Amino acid sequence: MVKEIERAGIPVVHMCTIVPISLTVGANRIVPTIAIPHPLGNPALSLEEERDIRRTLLTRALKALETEVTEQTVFEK
Amino acid sequence: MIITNNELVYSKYKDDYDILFLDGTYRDVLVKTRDKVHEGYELLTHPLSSSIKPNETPYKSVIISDIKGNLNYNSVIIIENSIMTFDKFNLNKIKNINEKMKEDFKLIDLTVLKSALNI
Amino acid sequence: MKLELGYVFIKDIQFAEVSKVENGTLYVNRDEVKALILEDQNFKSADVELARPGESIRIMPVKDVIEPRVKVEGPGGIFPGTINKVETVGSGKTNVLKGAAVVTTGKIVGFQEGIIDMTGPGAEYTPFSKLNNLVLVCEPVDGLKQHEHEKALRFAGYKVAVYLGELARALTPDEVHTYETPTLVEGIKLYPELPRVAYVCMLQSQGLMHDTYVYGVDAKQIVPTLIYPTEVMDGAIASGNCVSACDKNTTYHHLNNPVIYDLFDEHGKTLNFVGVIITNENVYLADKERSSNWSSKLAEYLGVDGVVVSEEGFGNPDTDLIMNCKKIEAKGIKTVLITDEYAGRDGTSQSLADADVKADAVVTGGNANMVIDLPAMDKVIGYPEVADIIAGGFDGSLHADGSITAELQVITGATNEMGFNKLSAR
Amino acid sequence: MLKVVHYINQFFANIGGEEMAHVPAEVREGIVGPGLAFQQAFGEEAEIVATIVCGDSYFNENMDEAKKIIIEMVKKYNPDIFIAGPAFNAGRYGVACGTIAQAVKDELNIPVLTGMYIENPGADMFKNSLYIVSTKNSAAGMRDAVKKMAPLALKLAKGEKIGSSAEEGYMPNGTRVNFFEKERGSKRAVKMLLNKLKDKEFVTEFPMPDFDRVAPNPAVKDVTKAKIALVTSGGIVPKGNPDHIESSSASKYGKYDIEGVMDLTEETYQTAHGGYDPVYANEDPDRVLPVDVLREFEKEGKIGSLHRYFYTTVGNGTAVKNAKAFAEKFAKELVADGVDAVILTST
Repeated sequence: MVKEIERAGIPVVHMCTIVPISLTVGANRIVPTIAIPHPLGNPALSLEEERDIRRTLLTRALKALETEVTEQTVFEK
Repeated sequence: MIITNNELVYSKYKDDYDILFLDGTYRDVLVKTRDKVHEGYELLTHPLSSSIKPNETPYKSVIISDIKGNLNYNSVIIIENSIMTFDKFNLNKIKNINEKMKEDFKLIDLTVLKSALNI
Repeated sequence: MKLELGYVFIKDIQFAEVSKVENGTLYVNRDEVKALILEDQNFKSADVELARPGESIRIMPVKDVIEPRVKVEGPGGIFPGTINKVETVGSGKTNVLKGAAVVTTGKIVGFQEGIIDMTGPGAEYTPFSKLNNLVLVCEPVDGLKQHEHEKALRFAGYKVAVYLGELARALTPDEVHTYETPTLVEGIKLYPELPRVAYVCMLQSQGLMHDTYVYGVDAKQIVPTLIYPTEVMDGAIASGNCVSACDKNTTYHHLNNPVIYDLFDEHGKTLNFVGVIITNENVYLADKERSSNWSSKLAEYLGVDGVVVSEEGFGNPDTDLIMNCKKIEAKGIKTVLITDEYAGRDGTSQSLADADVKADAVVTGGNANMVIDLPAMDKVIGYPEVADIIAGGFDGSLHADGSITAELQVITGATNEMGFNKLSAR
Repeated sequence: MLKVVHYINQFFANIGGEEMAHVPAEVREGIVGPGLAFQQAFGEEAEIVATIVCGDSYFNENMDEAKKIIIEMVKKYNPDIFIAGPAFNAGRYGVACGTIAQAVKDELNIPVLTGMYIENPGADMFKNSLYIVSTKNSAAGMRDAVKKMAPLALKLAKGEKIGSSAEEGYMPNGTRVNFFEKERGSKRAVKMLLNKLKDKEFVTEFPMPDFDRVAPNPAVKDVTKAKIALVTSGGIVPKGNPDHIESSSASKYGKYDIEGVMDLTEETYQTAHGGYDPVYANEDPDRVLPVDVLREFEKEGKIGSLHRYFYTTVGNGTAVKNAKAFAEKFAKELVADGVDAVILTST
């Protein structure tokens, strides 16, 4: 799916938990997430803390979209 | 930890191992295993152990780690591919089996599991 | 190690007063064979039947198929470690009743695949429809445990095959083929220019009815090891695998392992066939890791340029196959894999339970989910009552007239993963 | 006798090259150009009753209109088979052949066949839904192409069983078909290995799932001005799953309006995905599809805007079969809607 979006000419960031799968399916900008059943959250935390995590990850995703890449790149920070 | 829907496995190992017994189908065992793997448990036996097709036997036992760690990539791939493979099969066949066969399938599942536990 | 394989061609099989081979006909004393089976007190009765190519006969459920062979010269006997003593086989002379086989049937557990049709559309998919078969139907004593039943049946097959093989001991073979594997060092000196090739043979090894024996050792307890190809021709590997009829390797397949014979065909011409690495397919994922580490290590140590890897069975062995492929390729050794497929009835599902970009050279034995119609036969040898269970993949699969609509996977040897057949898929 | 309608471009109709690519569709009775070779191959079994000639530029620039006109032309003759091309490596001709063949198949329910070179863009677009015979890369391969296409066309016209791609010569289309090879598998394996060892060409009998790559697009210049769309393979749908998205290997995707939606809640959204424990996603769907935070970003000016629709599918990453087809479709919509960047979340 990520490839088809990229192919259509739109930059795309893939936020997913299992980076190797993302590499396999051909994502170019990758942001690793928390866990499979809750990639952008963590039920062990309070709602505020969860939202903070989500903000951090999405800020990272925006940064990835603003970064020129020439090959598959994982944005850990 | 053993995840199983096979009473024979449960009764044999309930005192020696941590067992999650499910009163459900082969697929229920795979799905529970998947959820555990997603939580960070590691898969120790292959979920499609034995070449008996998922539409032949109603029983399945899988061993996962006792300890939860970081998400194990290989475990995720294997369990998700196993569920996908399971879903390719037509399950009508299972309806035809009788009590004797159920006992046989329980035994086969037990011996396949045993081949892993003995090591 | 050098073995001369002498083929005595069998064109017919008949019951007779005296067991013997004459003018291409295998004569069998039925009572002697029955008595041989009943030496084992686990059986209360036994029946022996014939099934020839073209006859309207269905055999089911098939457990194993065994080719009769006899060691004429050289150490040891056929099936070392099981029937004969644990001596290293694979050298000297061995005679083969080519065109004949022993087929064991049995209802060890209540779910049983394994059909051989001697004529009709089903016959095209199993190599055993072309053989003159002696079929054993053995009744266990009441209350016999599944483990013992399986073992007794397996040994009955070996014993009868050895008994028939013995008939060829004094015969002059119609054809002789010589197979020789030099030591690694000699081979390199002999063929310095040729690419070195090994064969990685994966053996099913997962518990009752899923086991393979190497010199009598249960293959799940081995670590991958080396074996001369000619040892395999003398029965060093024997099958105790009774599940997944279409893609399990019967003992007949091991004795006639087509990868070994086809690599020998090219040996000294286009490649240097250095030997066979046997590995297993265990349940434990750590075992899978260890075994694939080990098989790749052995391939590296042998200094080979390429390997052929053959799989056995369905589902989890796909994981072993891909592990072997990835790890061997990672050593800079080129691989070709032989597998079969479960692509669904319509052929559109993903065929394997695992995949990797490194697996770029794959030979397939076909889609085992393909649906086939098997017309009724005049005679059923074995246990006709299991037809319902065998065929019961979907409603209306067993018809009132005895014909069956089922998936190809019920046919013994149909999608063999050693590449025994011409069946393929695209 | 079976009736055939043949589609060719201006070049093969001898009208002219690129300078004549603008000519609109016309129909001519009987055989034109390469039709002759087909007619010879058909012998008495089939007859080309009409040939439709259309300029490549005309077709590609007026696709909807061209399709409509040509369908009407084909309909009139009620043929047993519609053949387009072969197009070899001519890209716009290949796309035209695939597009019109698909349209004839879908709208008139007539068997269709086309042919082109494997790298023709039309091949990738249509090989999974049409029989496309693999041809050489130039018109010099016409004889070879006709040799493969004519017998397959006859089989299709007669409604006979079509064998495997290896036997019939069409491009592998993802559907596995059994057939008997000339040599046994082990022999084929040894030969394949010898070729691989010599770095010669070999063809795997079972291609692994698609591992191809697409080059990354340039970065978003200024994300604070960008229109960002959310896409997820985590199966988030409005509560009750109104479109009945299936829990696995879904055959459709959902497109939902989130105009004015500030936060996804347990009461309003859920997951339809069967590939993971749904408890956490159902409790707070923002954990999979982070609408809440993106709305904050929108307000704070960190992004230009959040696109009005989000797209959702189920998929566990490795099962890409359906996903590819509908992603192609909605990617086009995203482009049309002026979306600057996509955040795709997966579970």
